[in-house]
Amino acid sequence: MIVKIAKTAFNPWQALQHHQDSLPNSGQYGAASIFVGTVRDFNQGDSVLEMCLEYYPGMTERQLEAIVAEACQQWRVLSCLVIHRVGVLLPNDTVVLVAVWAAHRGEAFDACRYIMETLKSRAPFWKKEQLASGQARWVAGHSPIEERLPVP
Amino acid sequence: MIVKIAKTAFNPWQALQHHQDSLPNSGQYGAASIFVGTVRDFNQGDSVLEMCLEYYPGMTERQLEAIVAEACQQWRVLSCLVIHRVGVLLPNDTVVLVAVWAAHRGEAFDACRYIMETLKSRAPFWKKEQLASGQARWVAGHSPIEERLPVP
Amino acid sequence: MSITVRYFASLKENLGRGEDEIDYAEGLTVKIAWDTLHQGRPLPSNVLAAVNMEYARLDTAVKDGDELAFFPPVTGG
Amino acid sequence: MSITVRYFASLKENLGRGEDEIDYAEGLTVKIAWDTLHQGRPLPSNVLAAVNMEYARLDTAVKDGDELAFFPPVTGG
Repeated sequence: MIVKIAKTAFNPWQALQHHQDSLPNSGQYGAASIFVGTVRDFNQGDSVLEMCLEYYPGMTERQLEAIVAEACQQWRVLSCLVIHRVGVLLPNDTVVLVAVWAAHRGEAFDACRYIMETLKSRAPFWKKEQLASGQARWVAGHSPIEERLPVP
Repeated sequence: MIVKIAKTAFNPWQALQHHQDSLPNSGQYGAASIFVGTVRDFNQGDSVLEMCLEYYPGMTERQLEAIVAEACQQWRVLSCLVIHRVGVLLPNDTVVLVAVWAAHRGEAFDACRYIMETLKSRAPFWKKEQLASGQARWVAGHSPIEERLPVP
Repeated sequence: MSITVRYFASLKENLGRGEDEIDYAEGLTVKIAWDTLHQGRPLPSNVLAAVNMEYARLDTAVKDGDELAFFPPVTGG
Repeated sequence: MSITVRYFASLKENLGRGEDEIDYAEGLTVKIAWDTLHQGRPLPSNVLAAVNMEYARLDTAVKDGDELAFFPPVTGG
């Protein structure tokens, strides 16, 4: 189970190749489910020139590791690879790679989607877009209800 | 939208790299959902030495293309790549690659899973396993109810 | 013209051949084609049929020059 | 020892700094820490808090030497 923060651009397909080559249980995984998120050159109708991704060193890794551990408790996962970019990204750069290897496809699909959805709501990353208009804006997020601070 | 039958071994990560490099709409796809199916060295408690995959040339391609077209009608898909092996496969060989690029992650996940699940029940492929015991056996399939021939 | 009937996978092995030909006759269906070719051998209940590479039913009409196929449940992916 | 309080993203920009320090006092909670540091400025309702890098609630206790953090809803992935 590998979780990495990438400070510079990475090639998701090479990372997948490299990780699968290193798996000790060759012949045991029948299924891999993978998600790759990429910077788009538009958002909410605006042209995006670049994106800056801030994170909380220490907490981000800890949350990602906890999310992967939860997936491994719920499904029979043989291996996981999660890589998330931070810093300045350009359109077409890979933001996130989530890959899950399992014996069976249902488990691979479910675990990959769980990790990705949970990461979106819980891993401390923040995106700021630099627009073609010259304006910069923080992408608006939505706190999941259960994690919003309760009003006293 | 590319659908291919591969008669010899292929590297799924190189195929993904190559396909994404060729996409004209760079910067528009925010999400890619990918499934890779691999030959396991065991099935139903038996050790598997190799697998022979038979298909119905013509019908198989037609069914795969129809399944991809259905996914594109249901979700906003920017690009699809489906490659399925036939012939003699060894453990760890890639059997199938399904990849879907979309603007948003939910659509990519849903379309990829739809194509994969529908392919399993509708695309004419048949697996025969060569076991370590010397025995060969056809993998047992289940006809989906709606496609089973109605008893007269 | 005649109808080409193709068999695949375990069905092909069980029948000992991959193809048959039958002559077209008015009112031909998938079921009539099977029964004509395999007299006394009922069509296995889980076998699938296709006419011109599209899934078909027992009562699907088969026309002169069509390609008919019978095969077991699929196991790809 | 004192408590380090960290801010991230738009909250850091709005406050004009990335960190504060406060002295530990008996009974300290996430809410009391915010109110002590930002007198008269209510905690924005969508802001999240973490104590020692785990998500926390308004009434979560903060102990001497802990790291406290406040930040807006996350937008990774």
